[in-house]
Amino acid sequence: MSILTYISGWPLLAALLLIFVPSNFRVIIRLVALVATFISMALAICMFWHFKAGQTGFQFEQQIPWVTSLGISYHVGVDGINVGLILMGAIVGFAAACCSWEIERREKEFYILLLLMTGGILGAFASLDLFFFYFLHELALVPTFIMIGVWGRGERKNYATFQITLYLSIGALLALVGLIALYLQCGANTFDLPAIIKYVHDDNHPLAVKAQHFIFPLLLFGFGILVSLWPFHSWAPLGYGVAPAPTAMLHAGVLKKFGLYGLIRIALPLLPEAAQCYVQVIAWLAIGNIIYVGFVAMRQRDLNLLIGNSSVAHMGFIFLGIASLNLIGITGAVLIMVAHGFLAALTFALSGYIYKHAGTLEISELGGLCRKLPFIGTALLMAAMAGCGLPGFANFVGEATVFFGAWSRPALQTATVFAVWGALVIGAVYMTRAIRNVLHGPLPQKFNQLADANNVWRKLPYALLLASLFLFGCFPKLLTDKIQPDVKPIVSMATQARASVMPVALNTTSAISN
Amino acid sequence: MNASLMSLEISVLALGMLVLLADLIMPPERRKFLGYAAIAALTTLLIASFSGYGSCSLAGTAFNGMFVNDALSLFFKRFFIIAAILVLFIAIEFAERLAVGISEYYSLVIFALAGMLFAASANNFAMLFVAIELITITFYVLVSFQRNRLASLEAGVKYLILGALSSSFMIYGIALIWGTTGKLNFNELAAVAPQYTGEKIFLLGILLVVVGLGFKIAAFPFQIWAPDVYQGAPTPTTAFLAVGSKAAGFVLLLRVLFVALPVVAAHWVNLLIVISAITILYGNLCAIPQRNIKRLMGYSSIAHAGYLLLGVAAIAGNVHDATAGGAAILYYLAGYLFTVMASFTVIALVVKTSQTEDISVLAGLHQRSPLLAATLTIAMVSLAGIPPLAGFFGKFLLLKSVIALGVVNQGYYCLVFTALAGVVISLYYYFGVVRAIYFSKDAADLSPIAISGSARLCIWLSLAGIFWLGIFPDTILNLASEAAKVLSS
Amino acid sequence: MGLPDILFYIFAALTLLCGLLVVANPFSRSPVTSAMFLVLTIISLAGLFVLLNAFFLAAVQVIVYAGAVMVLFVFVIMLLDLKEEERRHIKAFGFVTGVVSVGIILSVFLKSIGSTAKLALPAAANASTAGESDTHALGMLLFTKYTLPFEVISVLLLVAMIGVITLSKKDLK
Amino acid sequence: MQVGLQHYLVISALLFATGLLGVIMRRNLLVMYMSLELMLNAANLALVSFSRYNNNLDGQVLVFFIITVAAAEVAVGLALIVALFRKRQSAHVEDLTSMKL
Amino acid sequence: MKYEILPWLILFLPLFSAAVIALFTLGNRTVSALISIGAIVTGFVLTLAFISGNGFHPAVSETSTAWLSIGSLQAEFGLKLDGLSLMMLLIVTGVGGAIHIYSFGYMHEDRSMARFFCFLSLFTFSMLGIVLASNFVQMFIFWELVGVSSYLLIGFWFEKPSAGDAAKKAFITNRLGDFGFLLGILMVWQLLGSLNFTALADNLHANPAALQVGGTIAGLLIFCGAVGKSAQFPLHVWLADAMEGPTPVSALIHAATMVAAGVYMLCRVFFLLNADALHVISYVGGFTALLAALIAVQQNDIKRILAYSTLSQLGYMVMSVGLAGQTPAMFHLTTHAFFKALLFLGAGSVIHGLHEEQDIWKMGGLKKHMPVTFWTFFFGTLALCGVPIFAGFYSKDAILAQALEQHNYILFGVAVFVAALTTFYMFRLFFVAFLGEARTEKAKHAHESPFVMTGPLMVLSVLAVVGGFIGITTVYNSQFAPDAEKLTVVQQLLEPLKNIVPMLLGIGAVAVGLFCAYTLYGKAATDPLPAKLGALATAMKNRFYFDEIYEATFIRLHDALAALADWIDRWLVEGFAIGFIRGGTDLSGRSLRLLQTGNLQTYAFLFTLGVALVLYLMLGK
Repeated sequence: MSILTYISGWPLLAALLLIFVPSNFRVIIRLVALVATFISMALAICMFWHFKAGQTGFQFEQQIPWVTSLGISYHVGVDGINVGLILMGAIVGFAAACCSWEIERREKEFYILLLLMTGGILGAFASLDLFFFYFLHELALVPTFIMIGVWGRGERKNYATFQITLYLSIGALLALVGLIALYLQCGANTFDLPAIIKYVHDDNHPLAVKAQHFIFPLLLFGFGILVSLWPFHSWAPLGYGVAPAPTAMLHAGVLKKFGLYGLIRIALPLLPEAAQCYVQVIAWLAIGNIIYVGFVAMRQRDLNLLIGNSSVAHMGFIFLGIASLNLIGITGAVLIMVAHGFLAALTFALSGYIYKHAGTLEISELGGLCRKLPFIGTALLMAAMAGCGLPGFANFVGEATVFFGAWSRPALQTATVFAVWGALVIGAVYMTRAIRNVLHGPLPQKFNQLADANNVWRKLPYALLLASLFLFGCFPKLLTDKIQPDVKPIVSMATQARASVMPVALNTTSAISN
Repeated sequence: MNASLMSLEISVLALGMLVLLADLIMPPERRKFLGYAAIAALTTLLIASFSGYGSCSLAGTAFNGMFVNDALSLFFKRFFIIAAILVLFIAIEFAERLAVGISEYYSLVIFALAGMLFAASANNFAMLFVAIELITITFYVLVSFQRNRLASLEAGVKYLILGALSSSFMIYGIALIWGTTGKLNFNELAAVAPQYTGEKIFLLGILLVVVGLGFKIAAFPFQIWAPDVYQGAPTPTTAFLAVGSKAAGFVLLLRVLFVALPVVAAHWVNLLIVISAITILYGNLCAIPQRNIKRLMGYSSIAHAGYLLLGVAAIAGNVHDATAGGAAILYYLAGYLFTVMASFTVIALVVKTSQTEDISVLAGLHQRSPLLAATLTIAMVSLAGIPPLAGFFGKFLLLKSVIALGVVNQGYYCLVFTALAGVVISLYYYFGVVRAIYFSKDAADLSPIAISGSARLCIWLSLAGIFWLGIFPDTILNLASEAAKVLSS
Repeated sequence: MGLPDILFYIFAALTLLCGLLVVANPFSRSPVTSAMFLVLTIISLAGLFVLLNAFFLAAVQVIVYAGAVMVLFVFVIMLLDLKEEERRHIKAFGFVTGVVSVGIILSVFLKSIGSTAKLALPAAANASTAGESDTHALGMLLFTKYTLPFEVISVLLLVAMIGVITLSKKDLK
Repeated sequence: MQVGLQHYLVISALLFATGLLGVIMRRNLLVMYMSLELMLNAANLALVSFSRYNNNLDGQVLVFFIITVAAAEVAVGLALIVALFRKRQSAHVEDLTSMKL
Repeated sequence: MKYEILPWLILFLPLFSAAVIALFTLGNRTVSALISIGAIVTGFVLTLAFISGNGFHPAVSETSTAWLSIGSLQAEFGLKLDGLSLMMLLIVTGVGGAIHIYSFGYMHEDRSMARFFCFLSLFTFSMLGIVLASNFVQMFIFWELVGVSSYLLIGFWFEKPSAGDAAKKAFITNRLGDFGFLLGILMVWQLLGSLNFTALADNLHANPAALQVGGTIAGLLIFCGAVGKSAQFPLHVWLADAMEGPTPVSALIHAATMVAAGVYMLCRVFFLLNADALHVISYVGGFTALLAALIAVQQNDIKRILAYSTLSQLGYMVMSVGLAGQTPAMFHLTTHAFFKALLFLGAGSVIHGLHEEQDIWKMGGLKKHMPVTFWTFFFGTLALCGVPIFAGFYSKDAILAQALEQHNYILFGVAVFVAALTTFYMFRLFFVAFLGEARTEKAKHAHESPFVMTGPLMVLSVLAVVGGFIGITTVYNSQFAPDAEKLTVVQQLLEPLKNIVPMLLGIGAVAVGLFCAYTLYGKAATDPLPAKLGALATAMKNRFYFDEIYEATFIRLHDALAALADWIDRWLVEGFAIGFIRGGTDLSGRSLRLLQTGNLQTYAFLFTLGVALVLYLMLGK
């Protein structure tokens, strides 16, 4: 058995186990969840440690046939692109389990769903089979809806739940159609991604350009909706605004990266001609995320909505990295995916803490919290700084790399200017405004009794996430050395001209991309 | 002539009569066991159909090609038997609410089952007619079985009149087909059909038969009866109607279109696409504001008929290889069977204690009975098509079969997107049910619900089916693909 | 035009007229009247059957339909003591659309029938001899080729019987 | 004009249409039901005439089945209508709208 | 190279100290302070050791370790060791060390002193990082870190709303500059294919045409970074507000080091700036010098006067860079670090002695209560004004000479005028605050600060006096003009005599300024200038309304865009589009449902209609 199976298997197994634990054994329930996610995290760290950068092919592979007639198999494996994501997912999973102490109603069900979500998403990232990739993502997605619906907060809970459910379902279904169409069009008669790539590239059976132009938008917008690509973003702040902290952590941090991962892993190498055509579209939609959503974030009056919008804005950088279609840009995109995972988890965890203790996230009612909550306040400050791209945190490395990548594609330079503006100025404006109004300024009387995170267990999740941000921010080589070798083939597949195979196709695409 | 091929049908008929006879000698308080006995007998038959003993699983034809045994019929026969078993479980639970004899109810279920079994094997329009009439007339009675409830009678009358109307269309269609070609046997018809494709009267005949079958599966524009009848009928009947009757309609539709008349079906791709799309939208849209849970299931069943028609449209697009589309339909039906049975079991139990069937009765269900709440949730989630449950893989297969043809005919892409829209809309009301279970604040009644053994068994079986199909689809998929090969011409 | 043809027109006219009177009797809305005209329709149909050499079916038609089924109808009408259906204000829209849709169906029927000229007469030339003693042949068919549907029909009758009994049993336990 | 298959079919179609009209126009359940019988009879007529002109008796067998099924249907249907009447004291369709929307 | 490890140690000691304080000793004020002071003082000592071992130009001028390498994006973590950086190292650790020690006294009453020293150490680390950076990415990283440390320190008293606002403003304004800086880095990277300063210079040398297209824009974009950090016009608005931070912070960051980073950076990448870019730079600098000096004339807050003075001096330096005078610029930067830190610390001592009083019109007669502060402040003032033999005299003179040498008479005139203004506002401050009679009770009861505060004052005042001729120019010349002859102390002392015109004009300006200041403020109880200058004085007092203009344009624009985006999001996307789809779906569901009337007849009719429809569509034609 591959270590990957254990990484995603433990939480799922624990979820199954919890079904049989009576709901009043609260300590045991928590313990099971914590232990399972901890093991998963430990294994993920171990996996990351043993991962050998630059090896061709996948590591820790495992393949079990599932539906032979359709060519579906359980196939897991990691390369540089998902190794960081799995590590990030496992760490965030553990942190989310730690933060779940804020849940006080129906804990058992909550923990079951949380574990399901963790296991599902880790499995989806490890999965190399298109079907399982999608299947496990959905498995993780559904608990999100339920968690938001049941344990959500605020008056707009129901509206938010339905909006997020419908939006994400539309996205997932579009992507599903795209994946099925891909499977059917490529003709390899298997859902196994390495096999498909081998069939398409090594055996030289590229997809017809017409088919690519049908499939790529499906994947782009399907996955795009899942990642809150502008203008399909409005579910995200709303959903995160009402979601319980652990759910928001896992979804915004980990699950959301699924769509981006899918674009990089599937759409770019298999649909190169279409991808090249859509470069400009993606870039400008990304600017929509960065600038437009950044502006929206400036206007938010609720801390969670602000964080939610900021998290949407960050997705823009990743899209820009993808649009740059070169080694630097895509490596940067993967870097941000990992970094933003930690960051989003951290911010939502902190806002969850504040909500729990202050009872509100209305920015106008908060203020001066740094005085009563030195630890949480400092962490929030750091998170905000990481959010506006401060060096030292992993986000900076990713964003800077993306800028370098995008800049080196001349067609994207204008977009890059906007992106830099969004990163350096707009981000700074709303983040510092939030800090000013939440942490700085005088402390309202009613918050005199606030309690800071005062023991190791309470501090652990935040410290863990911060440490991860610092680690990859200060030593980006830990990730980039792993990511790079495996981005290279993707980039070459995505950009190679295939004049010999399809002269007509080449002409049309080059005409459009010029 | 090989009558032994019909051993399954004969046994079922015998069982039906035995139940009737046993009723005469059975003291009223022990009639419950009659249900269990019938279940046991049907289970034996089911096992027999798998074991390979007996001739029911042999391929072949009997009665001058009137009756055919092949992978397709076998698949559906097993399907129908499982459905009947689960319906009987619900019926045992439901017994006290049936005004008149429960034994008659059991026997009618078994006779309806016999009709379905015949339908699965029908290879001739005469056979098709009598099988469908056997099913329909049985259902008239089953629907109106709760004589003390006006709704039940009303539903019966509606089903009666509209059913008879559709039968009239269908029989007229059969008359025209036969009158034009002189053939009633499907295979013979397939041989001569190509020379009649230009004959309007022949096409009219086929259309009228399709109308009749469309009524059975509740496809647009013949869906109008479904909500009322689903709502009014006793719950076990509704379950059987949703699964058995619909599946019987589908097996006959598949045989008529693709065994008897593939030449014609290939020309009707666009009709099938449009019907499928509108059916999906109609069912899903109407369900949105629906508050009565059984009526909701009625609308939902219309929508599912629409999804299933995706597969039909897919086969019509490529009549030479029905494997993908056919397997998808069969797989989807299998998943639908367990899901619907699970939900109706829960509905039967919940509605029993309350006067209303409004969704609000589900409020607080998770406190009254976590098992029921979880079951209904899982069923709804599966109906909505979310992994890892049966509904997901079924929809996956259906979509796949349709997308494959999009290159040939852009209409299929439109159909796919309509189906997606339908799925998304359906999430709205399926999750509405889930929300009613878990999120409602004002639960009027929080007394625990007692679950009888039969219902419990039915629930666990259905759940097992839902998960099994979702997580280990290989076995059923292979069976379904095997069965679907019959449809390729 | 020979006698059969004249008879055809008479019976056909009678069938249609009575059929129409079942549905839309301008003088009476009573179900009894409808039932009576239905009997007449069936009998005229039996006449057409005779013209088509289907003697056995003509007999069955009269005996089963006019004799049994219609008696059942009348019996029920009497049992229920149904009043005359009140004349309702026919909503113009409903009426028109109803008639139009039936008209469309009818026109499609007629058009299809009209387009089948080649099916019609060639067989008819030598058809008259075949049907002379068809009762025997019909019986043979029924019990050889069509045994299975026949048997299923018997089950259907059994089901109908059970159904009628359950639906009209006096006590509701 | 020689009376042929088409004539019979036209009569059958007209009869069918008449029946159909009855089903959608009349409000008395029993009369609706009678109209349905008209439609079935139209089908019978078509079958018999086809049988005659195709020189094939299969159609008549079918008619036989139809008559039987119709009888069974009528039996069940009437029983149902009676049961309903007992409950509701009416055989009018307008009174059967306890379930809608 | 000897002591290769030392630069690394110097760089990372403050980070280490910050981390230790943050993680372990936040509860213990004194230990935290000592750790922080220890780190920077050790850094100073190690710097001296390193220089004594290797001189100002070590054999290996660069040591680096891999940090990020993706394809053509190669950013190592490296240290650049040459005259420029080592001299800056000395300034940062030396002046910084003095300020650290001073802070120990100044912040003694503050309950968050541990946090303060943590931030200070963090700042020191960041500043050292800028100084030692060997490539653009690294410089940008520390550039940002400096920005954030400044943010933290300005907002140190975060409970004061004005402090929070000022911190925010400083951060965002800096970010505006960084926006251009980053774009400039991107452009340079694309044009020259590297990020390392040495490699860039080599590449440019090998291919001088590389910067022909886009070179000016790239240069100006990089200059944007300096505009932000060194608070040049038009991004000068943050610096005065930054005085909300504790006074040592103002001394360290907003006078001696951080704001000088822009000038340092321009000197570091001077080879990338072409003539057009330099031209723009020089005028921006000159304009800033003038503008800030004018504003300073009418400020009443002691720290704000110093802040605008800083702005003005930074304008000098930038102007000097723009006039291709790196040595004068760096020279002035160095001397300015000495005397401006001294002035700020002196001001801090005054504020401390007067219990947080900052308005000069509420002081007066401090001479007798605070003698040490008085004398040191006086030396500082003289140095700043450029009175002969004080440090400022030499560096200012060098800049004037440079302007004249470039034949840029406009800027030369501006510089002379600014020199006069400088003397005027500094002596205004000096006369009002230190001489005359005490104007308030607080001023009457002022007390001298403890030795831990006055000690650094004295050290710095010595530097302010002798800084002009102790060989600082020698070091810079060795970097920028290797051919220049090495001068002895005496030669340095007499250096200004070489260019007699600027020297005389400089001295004249000082004299005029002093004269005006004495006439107007020698005995004044209130400010007589507003009456004399009218509207101009009001405009000066209100900083020429830059804040208001920015508020009305730039900020308003952003807010309006934000409001627009929010409106679109709320009403068009969420309200209209989603609402429309939702409502449409719901409505169609509700209306379709109306077909299900429950009436059997309708059903039969609809059924028939359906059949008719299908038949018509399929066979009707």
